[in-house]
Amino acid sequence: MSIKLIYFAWLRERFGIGEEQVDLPDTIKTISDLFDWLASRSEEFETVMEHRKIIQVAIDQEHVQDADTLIGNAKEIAIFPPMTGG
Amino acid sequence: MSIKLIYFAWLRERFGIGEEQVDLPDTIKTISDLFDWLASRSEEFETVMEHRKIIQVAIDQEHVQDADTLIGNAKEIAIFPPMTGG
Amino acid sequence: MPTKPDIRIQAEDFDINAEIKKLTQGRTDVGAVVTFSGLCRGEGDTLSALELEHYPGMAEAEINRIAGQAIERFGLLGISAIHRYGKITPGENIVLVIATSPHRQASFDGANFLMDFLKTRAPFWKKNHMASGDDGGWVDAKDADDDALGKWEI
Amino acid sequence: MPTKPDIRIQAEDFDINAEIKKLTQGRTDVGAVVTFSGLCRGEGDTLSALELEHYPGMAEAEINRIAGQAIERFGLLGISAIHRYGKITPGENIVLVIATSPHRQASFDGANFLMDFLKTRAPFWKKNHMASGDDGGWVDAKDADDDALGKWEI
Repeated sequence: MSIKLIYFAWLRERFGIGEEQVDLPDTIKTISDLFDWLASRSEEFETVMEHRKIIQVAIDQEHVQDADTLIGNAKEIAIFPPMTGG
Repeated sequence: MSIKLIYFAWLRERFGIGEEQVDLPDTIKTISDLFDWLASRSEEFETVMEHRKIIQVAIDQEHVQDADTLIGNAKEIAIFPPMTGG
Repeated sequence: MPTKPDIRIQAEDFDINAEIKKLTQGRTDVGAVVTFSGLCRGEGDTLSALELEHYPGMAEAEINRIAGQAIERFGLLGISAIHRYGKITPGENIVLVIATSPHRQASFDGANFLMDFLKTRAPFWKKNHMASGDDGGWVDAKDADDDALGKWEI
Repeated sequence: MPTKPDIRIQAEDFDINAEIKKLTQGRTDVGAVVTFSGLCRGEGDTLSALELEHYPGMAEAEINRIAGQAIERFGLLGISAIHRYGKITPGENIVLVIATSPHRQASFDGANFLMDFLKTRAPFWKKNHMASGDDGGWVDAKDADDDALGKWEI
């Protein structure tokens, strides 16, 4: 499945990219699966994914709290640190 | 003792004056005494003083809550209904 | 330099941008600015104006005193209050309070506190002028406003 | 006519007087206007700028959603929010929230509620640029801000 991944703030800086279009293996069903898959891609991703407890996710611009949330037919998944607006 | 009395809002309207300089008898020691004395001056003052429970007082521009407060050497006593600013 | 409240009682309207600027310009320690402005409502077009009477001298002194308490209590960097008097028509400004602080909650609390005070403890009185020409009488003090003041435990 | 939030994410500064006017002009039912503006602090001249990054699309949608909740919950007559992005130097505005209502507490609560949300749940991130030229890193989320949101029981 082809999906757009978007990274913000220090995740963007660490990965060296703001977004990418990736082909996810069919075995990746949940956000937790996605994190494992990202960690397997490179040392940089692996290091960042050690912080997965604080990393936030939005599926198609909807904030999700649970790592077991299904990705389904999402077109866009954003991954970012805790928000610091205002 | 000569003292300035100031009236606001509907008290001013009912009394028909905004302020007056009066000579208080020496027997008038407290705010409560002053209310009694005012009530004795005319029917209009008597009617207004029936509402003395809600009437507010400031002695020399300091708000006082207790009718037993001594007037002392005050120069100015203001009498007014509950405040409705803001 | 200790913060001093800026309190004015005036017939004229006020300019919120200009008042904010007085509290923020040339400094970089202010992180939060809360303004409250109170406007005259038309009460469904039944009201033609409010007339505001005040006790000159005491009004400034009392607001100044409580604004000083707000600075202490909430750690404000600045506080201003402007209260108008005279005839004010629906849609017009009546009162402005501005509080500034490093972080947001202090400014919210400072402005809210001073407004609760102004409603019940500052020597101002409002008279209704009705669109019908009738005497609308003097505005009654609201128990809800007294209760609001109670939340600050002063 | 139901009240709709007015939400903007922009690089430019905002004009508070003009934004208040949009919510009050030509109507006489507004009795209370609360504005909150958040400014960039200099942190004792150690900071040269904040850089604000956001998630376009999601930022507007999320603020709009919560602003709608604020209207319902507090009975607001209007609500606006402007959040800037890009580089912002000490003393400059970052964010503006305005709430209007017939009586004062609703406006205070509406603006306070939306600000607590913006601090912790709107997709914005702040990076420090230091006066020394050092990389100041990304601003950490504050537990106190999460706690503040807790007071609304949402």
